[in-house]
Amino acid sequence: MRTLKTIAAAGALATGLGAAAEAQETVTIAALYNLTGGMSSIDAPALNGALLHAALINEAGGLLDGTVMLEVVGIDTKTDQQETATAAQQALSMDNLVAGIGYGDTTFVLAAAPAFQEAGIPFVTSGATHPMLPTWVGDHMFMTAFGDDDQSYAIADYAYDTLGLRRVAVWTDDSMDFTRALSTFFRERFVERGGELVGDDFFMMGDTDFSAQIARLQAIDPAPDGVFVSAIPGEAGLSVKQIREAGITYPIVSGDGFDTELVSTVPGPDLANDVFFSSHTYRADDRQVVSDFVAAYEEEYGRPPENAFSPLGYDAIGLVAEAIEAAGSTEPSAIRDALAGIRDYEAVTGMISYTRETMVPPKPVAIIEVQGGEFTLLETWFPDEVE
Amino acid sequence: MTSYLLQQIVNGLILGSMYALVAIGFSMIYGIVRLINFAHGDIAMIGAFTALAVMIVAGLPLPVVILAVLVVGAAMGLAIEFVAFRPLRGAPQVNGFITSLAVSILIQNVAILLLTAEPRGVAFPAFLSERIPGLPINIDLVDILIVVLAVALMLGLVTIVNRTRLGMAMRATAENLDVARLMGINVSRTIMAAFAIGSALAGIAGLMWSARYGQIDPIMGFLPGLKAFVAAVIGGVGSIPGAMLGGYLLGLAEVLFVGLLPPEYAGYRDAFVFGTLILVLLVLPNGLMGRAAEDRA
Amino acid sequence: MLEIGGAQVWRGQTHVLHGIDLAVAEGEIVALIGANGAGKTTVLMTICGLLRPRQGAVRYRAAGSSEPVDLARLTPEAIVGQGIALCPEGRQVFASLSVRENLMIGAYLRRDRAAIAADLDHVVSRFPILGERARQPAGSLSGGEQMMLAIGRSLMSRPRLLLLDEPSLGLAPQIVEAIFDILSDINEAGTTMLLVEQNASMALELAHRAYVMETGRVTLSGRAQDLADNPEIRRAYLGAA
Amino acid sequence: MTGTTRGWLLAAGLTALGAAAVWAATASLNNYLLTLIAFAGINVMLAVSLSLSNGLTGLFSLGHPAFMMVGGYIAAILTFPANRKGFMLPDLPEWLAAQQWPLLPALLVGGAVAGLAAIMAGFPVLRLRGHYLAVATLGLIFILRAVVNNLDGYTRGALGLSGIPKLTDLWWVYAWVVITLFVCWRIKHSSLGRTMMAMRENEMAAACMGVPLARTRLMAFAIGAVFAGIAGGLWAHLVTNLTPTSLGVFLAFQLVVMVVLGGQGSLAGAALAAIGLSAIANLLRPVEQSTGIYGMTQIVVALVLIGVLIFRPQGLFGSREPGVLMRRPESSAPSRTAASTQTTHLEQRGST
Repeated sequence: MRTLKTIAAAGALATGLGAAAEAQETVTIAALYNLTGGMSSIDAPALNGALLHAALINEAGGLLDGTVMLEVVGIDTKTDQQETATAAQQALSMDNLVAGIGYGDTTFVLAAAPAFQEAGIPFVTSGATHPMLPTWVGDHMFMTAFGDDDQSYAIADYAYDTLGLRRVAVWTDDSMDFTRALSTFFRERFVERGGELVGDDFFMMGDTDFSAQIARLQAIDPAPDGVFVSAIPGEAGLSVKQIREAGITYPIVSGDGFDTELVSTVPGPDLANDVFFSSHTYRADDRQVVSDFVAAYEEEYGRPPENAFSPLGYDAIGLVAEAIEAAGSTEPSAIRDALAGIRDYEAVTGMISYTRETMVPPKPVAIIEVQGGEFTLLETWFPDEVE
Repeated sequence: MTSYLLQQIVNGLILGSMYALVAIGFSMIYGIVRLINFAHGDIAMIGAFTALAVMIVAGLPLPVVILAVLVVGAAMGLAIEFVAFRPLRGAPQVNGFITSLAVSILIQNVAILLLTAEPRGVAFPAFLSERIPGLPINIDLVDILIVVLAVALMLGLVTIVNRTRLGMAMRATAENLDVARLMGINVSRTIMAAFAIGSALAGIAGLMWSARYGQIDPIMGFLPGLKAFVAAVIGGVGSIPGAMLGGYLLGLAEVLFVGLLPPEYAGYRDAFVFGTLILVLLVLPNGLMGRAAEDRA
Repeated sequence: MLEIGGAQVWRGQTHVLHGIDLAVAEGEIVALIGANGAGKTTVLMTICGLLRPRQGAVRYRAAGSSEPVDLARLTPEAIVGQGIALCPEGRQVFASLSVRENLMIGAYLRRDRAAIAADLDHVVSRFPILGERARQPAGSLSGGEQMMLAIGRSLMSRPRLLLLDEPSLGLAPQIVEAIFDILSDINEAGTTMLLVEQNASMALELAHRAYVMETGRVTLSGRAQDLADNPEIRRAYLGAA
Repeated sequence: MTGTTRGWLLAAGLTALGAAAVWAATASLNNYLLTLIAFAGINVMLAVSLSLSNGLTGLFSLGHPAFMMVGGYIAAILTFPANRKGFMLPDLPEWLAAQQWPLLPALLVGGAVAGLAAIMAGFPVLRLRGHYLAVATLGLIFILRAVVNNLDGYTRGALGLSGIPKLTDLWWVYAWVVITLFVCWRIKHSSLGRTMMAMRENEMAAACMGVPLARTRLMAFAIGAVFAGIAGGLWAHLVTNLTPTSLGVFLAFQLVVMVVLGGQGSLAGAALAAIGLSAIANLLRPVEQSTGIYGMTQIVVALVLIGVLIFRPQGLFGSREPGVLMRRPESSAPSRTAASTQTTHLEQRGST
C-alpha cells in the first residue's frame, strides 16, 4: 500500500513539474467499492487491482504520450446502499472525473451506475456479471467480466460433454442475485443439452453449516453424478470442505465465485479434489499479461491475488486507460465512445470486445480444475459467435 | 429417513454447542450488569484468530491453543469492560447497548484494517476431520470434541457458579446488586469475573467455529453473535441454564428448518426461525427459564 | 462509636436529609422512629455507603482503634469490613440462593473457616428453622423465616454495629415479639444496634435511646423511656389518645 | 394565549427559514452535498419518528427498517413506469401493473400500509418488554427480508427493484421532515404524549391512572411506522434501487444510536444526532480516501459514540427540548419533571 501512495504522489509531482514543459493533467477515476462490511472480501481485492494498474501506468509515463496521469480515488461504501448512492454523487462532484469503476455485485452497481449514466460519465463495473446490466443502466455502463449466462453455459457444457455428467443437483445461494442468476442459466443450459436436474437446494450468504443440504444431497436416490454449487467466495471453500467430509466424491462444479484460494485452503489438499469451475481466464494461465499482473500484485501486496476480483479491478482500469488512448482525449463522452468501440483488448481476464448488442463482452471462459488443492486450467470455452 | 433425521439432530447439537457457549456469556454479563454486550460475538472472532496465530503461525499444540484462546478471550473481555462499560455504570441501560455496538464496530473495523476482510482458511490437524467409523451417520472427531468440550466447559461453569465463593457472589450480585455490596462483595471484581469467564467461553466458541468450518474472517462474529443473543433471549436472558438450552434449541431449529422444510422454502428459514422465536416469547414472555423482566431497556 | 454530624444527603435530585446529627455508643440499642418518608432509611443507606452525604461526616470508631474513620469515604464493601452490617428493609434475602448460602454470603469477607462454621452453628441454634431449611431456596421461606434469615445473615459478618431497617414490617405480632426478643439477646451478647422502626412502641421498648425524625431532620431525641412517656410522641407515634 | 401564538410564529419562522435554506442549497450546492443533506433529512425523519416509541414511550424497537421496507417497496411499485412493470414484476395483478402514480400518493399509501403492518405486528409483539421486544422487532426485519426476497414476481427478489424513478429531491425531504417534526412535536406535547411518557416512567402507575397501555403502545409504534414507511419511500426514490438487504439490522442500530444520542424522548436531540452523525461520517470520508485507511470512519464514529455516552450519559438533551424552542418556562415544566424522574427510574441499580 505504501509504495502505491508513493507512486501516486510521484505521479502528481511529475504532473506539477511537467506542467511548465507541456500540458499535462491528472484525471480522476472514482472507484466505488464496499471496502468494509459484508461484501468487503469481494471488493477490497478489486480496488487493490485497480490501484496497482493505475500506479503501473503512471510509473510507465502515463497516457497519451505522458500528458495524462491517472488518479484512482477509492471510495468505501460500507456494504450499504445509502452510502453507495451518496458515494456516486461524491464521485460525480470530483474535479477531472473521467470515469467510474467499481463493485463485484450487481445490486450495488444498480445503486451507483444510474447516477453516472445521468451525468454522462462512463461506469465500468469490474466484477458484476448480470448480462442485463448495460441494458438496464444505459449506454454509459460497461462490463469488464463476462455475463453469468456465458460462464454458466461454459461450465454446463463442460460438465455435460467432458465430465459426462447427466444427473446434477443444484445448490444456490438464495440471498444474492448473482448466485441465483448463475443457477438459472446453468439449469437452462444443462437441460437444453439433455441433462437432468435431480435436486434443487438453497442456502443463504453467511451460512457456514451445510449439513442439512448435504444430508438431502445424500438422500437423492440414485445418487447424482455431480453437484452445481452457486456460491460466492465466502461460501465456496466451506461447501467443498463439508461436501467432501461427508464422503461425497462426485464432481463439484461452479462459476467464478469459486475462483478463490479458499477452495483449496479451507478443505485442505486432501479434500480439495474434483472441483471444476468456470472463471475468468487468468488463473493458471501462462499468457504474458497474466504473469506480469500476478508478479506485480505479489510484489505490491506481498500475497497472490485473493480472488478473481483483483484481476478484474486491474482490467477495469485497463479498459478506461485503453479508451483514453483510443479517444486521444480525456473527455468523458469521448471515452465513452472509445469504450464502446473497444475490440480485442487483451485484459488479464481475457480478450474484451464490445461487439454484442447487449454490450456484454463475449469473453473466453476458463475451465479450472482443482485436484489435491492445485488449480489447473483445463480448457478455454468460447461463447457462441453472435452478430 | 431415521438416519437422515438423526444426522440433522447431531448437526443441530454441534451448531447449538457453539451458540450455547456464546449465549452463556451474554446471559452472565446481562445477569449481573443488565447489559447486552453486542461485542460478544466479536470476541469469538478474536478467539478464532488467536487460534490461527498460535497454531498455524507459532505451531504450538492444541492444548496450548485452547489455553491461549481462553486467556486472550478473557483478557479482551476485561479490556472491553474496563474501557467501555465501567465508566458507564449507573447510566441508562440502553447506553450500554449502544456502547457495545460501538465496541463491536470498532473491533470489526480494526480487524479489517489489520487483517484484511478476506476470509482465511485455517488448517487444523487432519486427524480432527477423521470420520468416526461404524456409525450410520457422519460424525467427525472434531464434532465430538466440540460437543464434549462445550459440555465440559458448561459443567465447569455450572460448578463455579453453584459451588464456589465467586459463583455465590455472582449469583447474589445478579439477584440484588445493592444488597450484595452490603454483604461486602466487591461488585466490580464480580463483574470483571463475569466478563472474563463469558468472554473466554466466546473465544472457545470461535476456536470451535474455525476448527469445524475451517474458515475465518474479521466479521465472522457478527451473525453468530446476533444469533447467540437470540438464543440467550429464548432461554430467558440472565439465566445461564436458559442460555445453554436456548443455544441448543436455536442450533437445532436452524438445522431442522433447513433439513425438514422442502428446499423451495429454505429461503424462508430466517423468517421461520424468528417467527418461532416470537411465538415462543408470546407464550413465555420471559424466555424459557428467565425471571420476570425487571427492567426495560 | 458512630457519630453523624450535619449530614446533607440527596437521593437523585431530591434533598432528603437536611443536616442530621446522631450518635450511637458502644453496646447501645438506638431506635430511629418517624413517619414514612422522614428519611430514616436514607440515614442507614448513608452509613452503609450506598449514599454519600454532600456535606457532613459519618465518623465511626472501629474496634481497637482510637482514630475514627470517615465512612463517607469508604465503599459499601469496605464498610462491611469495618464491622457494620445492614439488615435491609423488606428482608431482601437472595431468593434464588439456598438458606445456607444466604448465611454463608453474610460471612463473605471472612476467611476464618473454623470460626465461620462456629458462627453458622450459633445462628442456627438461635433460629432452628434455618437449620431445617438449610438447603431450600430462601425465596421459599415465609416472611418471618426470611426475616430471621436476614438477621442471621447480617450476624454472619460478626458485626459490631448492626443496622436494622424495619424488622417488624409485614410480620404477624407474635413473630415480631419473638424477633425483638432475639434482637435483645443479640445486643446483650455485645452487638450495638441502630434500629429503624415504624412500630414505635416496640422500638422504644427495646431501645436504650431514640431519635425522632420528621422530613429529613431530627426533631427529638433522648432516652427511650422518656420519649415513650412524652405525650406528643404518644399522640403522634404510639396511637395513644 | 400569547404563548401559543408565539409558538406558532416561531414554528412558522423556523419553517420559512428552513425553506430559504433549502432554496439556497438547491441553487448553490452540488449534487453530492444535496444528496448528503437529503439522506440526513431522511435520517432525521426516521430518528424523530423512532423516538416516539423508543424515546417517549420507552419501547425498545429495532423494527424501523422493516417498516421502511414496506413503505419503500409499496411506493416504488406504485411509481414504477407501467411499461416496464409488466416484465420486471410479472406476478403483479393487472390493475396494479397498469398504475403509475406520482410520488405523493405513493408515499402516503406506503406509509399507510407500513402503519397497518405495524398494527398487525404490534398486536402480538408489543406484549413483550425490553430486550425481548428488541429481539422480536429485529425478527421483523429478517422475516420481511425473507418474504421480499422470495416474492420474486412482485419484488424482483434478491436483485431488488432497480430503475425506480428518481423523484425524491431536497424539497420533498424537507417537507416531510417538517411534517414529521410537527406531528411528533404535537404528539409529545399532547395528552397522548404525556400518556406515553407516563408509561415510560412507571407503567403500573400509568395503568392505575387509567392509561390504556396496549393502545398507547400500539399508537406510538404505528405512528412511528407510518413515518418510517414514508421515509422508506423517499429513500427508495432517492437511491433508485431497493433490495431486500438495503435496509437492515445495521440501519436499525444506527437509528437507535441517534435516538439515544439525542436524549431519550428529545425530538430535537434525535434530529441533531442524526445530522451530527452523518456530518462526522462524511467529513471523514475525504481523509479516509486520501490515506487509504478504509474503516477509519467507522472507528472514529464508534470512539465518538463511546465518548459521548461516557461523558454525557443522558444524551445531548435528556428528555427536554432545547430552551429556545420551548414556548414558555411554565410549559416546559412538565417535561423537565419528566426528565428528572426518568433519570431516577433508569438509574441502574447503583454501583459506582
